[in-house]
Amino acid sequence: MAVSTDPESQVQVRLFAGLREAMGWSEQLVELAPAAGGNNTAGPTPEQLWRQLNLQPTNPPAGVRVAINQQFATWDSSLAAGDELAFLPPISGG
Amino acid sequence: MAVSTDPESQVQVRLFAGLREAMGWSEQLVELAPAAGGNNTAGPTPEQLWRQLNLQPTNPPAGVRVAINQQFATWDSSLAAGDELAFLPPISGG
Amino acid sequence: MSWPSCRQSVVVKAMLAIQLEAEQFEPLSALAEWHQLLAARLGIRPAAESHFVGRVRPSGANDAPLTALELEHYPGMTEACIASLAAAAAGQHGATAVLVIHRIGLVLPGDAIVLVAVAADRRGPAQRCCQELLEALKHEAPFWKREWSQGVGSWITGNTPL
Amino acid sequence: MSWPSCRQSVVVKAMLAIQLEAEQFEPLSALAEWHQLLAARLGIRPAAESHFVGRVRPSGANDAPLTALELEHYPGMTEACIASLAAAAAGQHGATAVLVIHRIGLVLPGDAIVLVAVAADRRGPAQRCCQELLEALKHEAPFWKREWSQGVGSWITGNTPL
Repeated sequence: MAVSTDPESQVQVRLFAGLREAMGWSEQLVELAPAAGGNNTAGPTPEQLWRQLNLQPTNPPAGVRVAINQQFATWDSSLAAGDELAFLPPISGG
Repeated sequence: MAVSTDPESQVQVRLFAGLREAMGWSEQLVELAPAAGGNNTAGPTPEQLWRQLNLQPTNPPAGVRVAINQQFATWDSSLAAGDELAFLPPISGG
Repeated sequence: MSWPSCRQSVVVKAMLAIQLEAEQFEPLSALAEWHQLLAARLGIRPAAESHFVGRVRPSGANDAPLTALELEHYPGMTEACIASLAAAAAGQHGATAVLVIHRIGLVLPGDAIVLVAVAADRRGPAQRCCQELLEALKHEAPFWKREWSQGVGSWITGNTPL
Repeated sequence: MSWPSCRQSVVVKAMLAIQLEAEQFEPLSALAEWHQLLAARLGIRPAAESHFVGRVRPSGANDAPLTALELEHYPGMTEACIASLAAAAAGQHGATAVLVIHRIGLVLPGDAIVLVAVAADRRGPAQRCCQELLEALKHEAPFWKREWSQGVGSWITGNTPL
């Protein structure tokens, strides 16, 4: 159970498929740390959250993609409070 | 009505589609002329029969193809008695 | 011309079903029958299936409303030619099964003229075989189309662009 | 990667029908329903239709008999993504209508996983749109396959070759 005081200061993180199973969780609310130096405009990136959540391996594999609010995004996008961030292992549809 | 004494010395000629309609006939039995000089091995070619039958235009158009015994053939193939020769206007199947 | 010419094929490994149809046919019913045939012969259905259905357009070359499209063919040669084109395409792409149904006679606007279906173990071969066989039929099988419009029939001397 | 990424499309002119299906579906019945929809909305059926059906193979990556294929997806994103890929493909090729049905959950060997159908005014656009949309779905829509075989589940991290 995440200790949450203000859902507006959080990012919802979702994992899928093999990544979900390897980490043992599928959703997590992550509190955004107040930005260093009071610069509040740029939130953390998916890459930073990957490390902060201790996802494995430490360097995100090339095949893993990220989606922010259910749209594909880049690893260096800036996350904002209330965003939904998903780490997507290699896709195999169709 | 073709005057035929020996069906084994004839070629059955068939026309299709626009060519059939332009010429006003669909099938005709053509008597093979005895080869000049007694050389009996090489029969007439589709091109020679096209002219002999007075098909129009005098030079067979590029899009028209020939079939001998229901297989595509070339204009300079040698016809033998008993063959079925077809002149095929441009194909439009499918 | 890059399409293979009709010729006798030497080895046929794929299941071929070829049909000239003088009456209106429903492509989905034809596919259902074909599926039953595949299930009976192969047990399990192949992983990939590609279909193409061609229908008569509502208007002709001159944009006038079309009454009907008439399909003339060369009986005997047409069937042999389709079978040989289907065998060649199936062999080239390693397809498992091929179905071709082609209308002859008068075909009304909206009605199906041609159905090509290919089953294969992978999507690429199924799609490529279906596509190439359709082109081969259009260029190599002895069919001739006549458009009937306002009581006048006009022979078509080519195919619509790909 | 040459497939367009999922994105919000600005203008959608083609008729799009997208469905995630949690239960076994019969592709020919789905096509029949789609035909009724097309007939109701368009009046006459488009001149060209291209379909693709993908089914679960009887054995998995290690050649062991497959019990089932499990399809996980990202609810919400998957539907939006398919709709956006379908709109992009239809727009690019000028297709009249697109149908996509994709299974989720447990799918048995021989059962259909995916159906893509494209109606267009000409055969080339119908075929190309169907083919490219299938590839886009395979590479860009958030689906994950897990093969179940002999009680063990293995996530698949790629697609079979084209």
